[in-house]
Amino acid sequence: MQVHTLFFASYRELVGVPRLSVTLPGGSRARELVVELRARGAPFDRLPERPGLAVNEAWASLDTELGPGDEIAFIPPVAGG
Amino acid sequence: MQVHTLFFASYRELVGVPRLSVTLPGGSRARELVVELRARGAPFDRLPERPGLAVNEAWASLDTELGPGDEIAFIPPVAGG
Amino acid sequence: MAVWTHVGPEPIDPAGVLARVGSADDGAVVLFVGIVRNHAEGRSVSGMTYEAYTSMAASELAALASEAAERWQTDRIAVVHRTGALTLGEPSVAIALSTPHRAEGYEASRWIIEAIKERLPIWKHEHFVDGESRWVPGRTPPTPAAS
Amino acid sequence: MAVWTHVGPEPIDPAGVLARVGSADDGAVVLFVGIVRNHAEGRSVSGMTYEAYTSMAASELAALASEAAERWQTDRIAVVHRTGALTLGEPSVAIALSTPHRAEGYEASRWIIEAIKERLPIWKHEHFVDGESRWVPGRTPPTPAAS
Repeated sequence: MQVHTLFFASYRELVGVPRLSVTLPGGSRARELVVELRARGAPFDRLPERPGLAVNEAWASLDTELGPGDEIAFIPPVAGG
Repeated sequence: MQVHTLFFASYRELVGVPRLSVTLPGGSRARELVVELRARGAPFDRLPERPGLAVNEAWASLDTELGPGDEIAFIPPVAGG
Repeated sequence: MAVWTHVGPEPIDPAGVLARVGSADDGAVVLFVGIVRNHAEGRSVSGMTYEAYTSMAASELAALASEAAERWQTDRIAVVHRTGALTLGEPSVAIALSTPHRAEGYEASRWIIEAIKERLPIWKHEHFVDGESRWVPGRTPPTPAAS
Repeated sequence: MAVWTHVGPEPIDPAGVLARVGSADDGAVVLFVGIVRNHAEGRSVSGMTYEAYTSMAASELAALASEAAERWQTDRIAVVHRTGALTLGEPSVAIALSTPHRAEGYEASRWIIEAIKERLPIWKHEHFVDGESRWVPGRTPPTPAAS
């Protein structure tokens, strides 16, 4: 299945792109997406092992199950206000 | 000596006048003024024995010494805001 | 910039009070506005008349704003208290201030409104829809420390 | 009346946000405005760029304002968070609300600004006068409760 990743702020700067589509086995969790990306080597191995995550605009964890077409955002520490 | 009294809000309504000049012996304290007024009978005996007081626009007590021409305000419980 | 305070019968424009504060040194602005509401203790209110010992209220308000300025280290403070007959929804008091950080801004704002209620020689005459009215119960005014 | 929230690049007019709240039932209005200040940790700041995951920030802001509305029993809440490049002194966030009594107004206002800092996917890029810049250190974003 294909999912869509978004990188914001410092994570966007780390990986050099704001978004990326990734193909994962069906039934993957967010953990598999992070592992898959970090395994690609530089610059993706700069992403933390346990980044903040949102799936389809809702806060998520590494255990969150993904589905086809999901939007997964990598969320650095937030600093609104 | 002569002093000038002011009555506000419910105290003004109690005594029926907003201000009054009073003659007191030199060296009187606020306590003597209150006693003198209450001794006049109705409506001044409706004033409390220990009213809130200000002398020349500064918070005062029954012990505050008065001087000629002082302005003494009788201050009911305050409710600004 | 300097602390600004006023007591008088002119209608209060909260945006105008707000415009008196703010500085490039500050990260937070807090505005409090007290307004005449349509009910009190379950009764319908039609309006409120504020009586003041205006000259003393003005000097007390200036004094307490200066105390706040010193305590929270900001001179970006503007406070106004209205007097006279107010209708429902009209502002009776507005407090604007700006500070470097938000915690002190909320603290200072809250301190000022509480001090106003404790220390200003002002009284509220509350008018009810049923035609009755009363002096709103207040707080014992301060007395000076024994000398 | 209803809770109003917005996240976007339009300049914030605090008086306009203020005008969205207030009701004849309310005795207190509290407005908080966060502004870009000229210093941070002893360094001179020249400006701040706010990056946001705008669609999610908008829904999180709406959700937290609704939480506040329920908790403090008022739907007179207006909150806006700006995005993009801001100059010194410009508002980045404004929170206006009105409540029957002042204690709940201050409480709700403070709760909302703290929740914004904890839960909105927004990041600040701070520009210093010396030409350097950095991402302002933030807070670990929330994770959902284990299901």
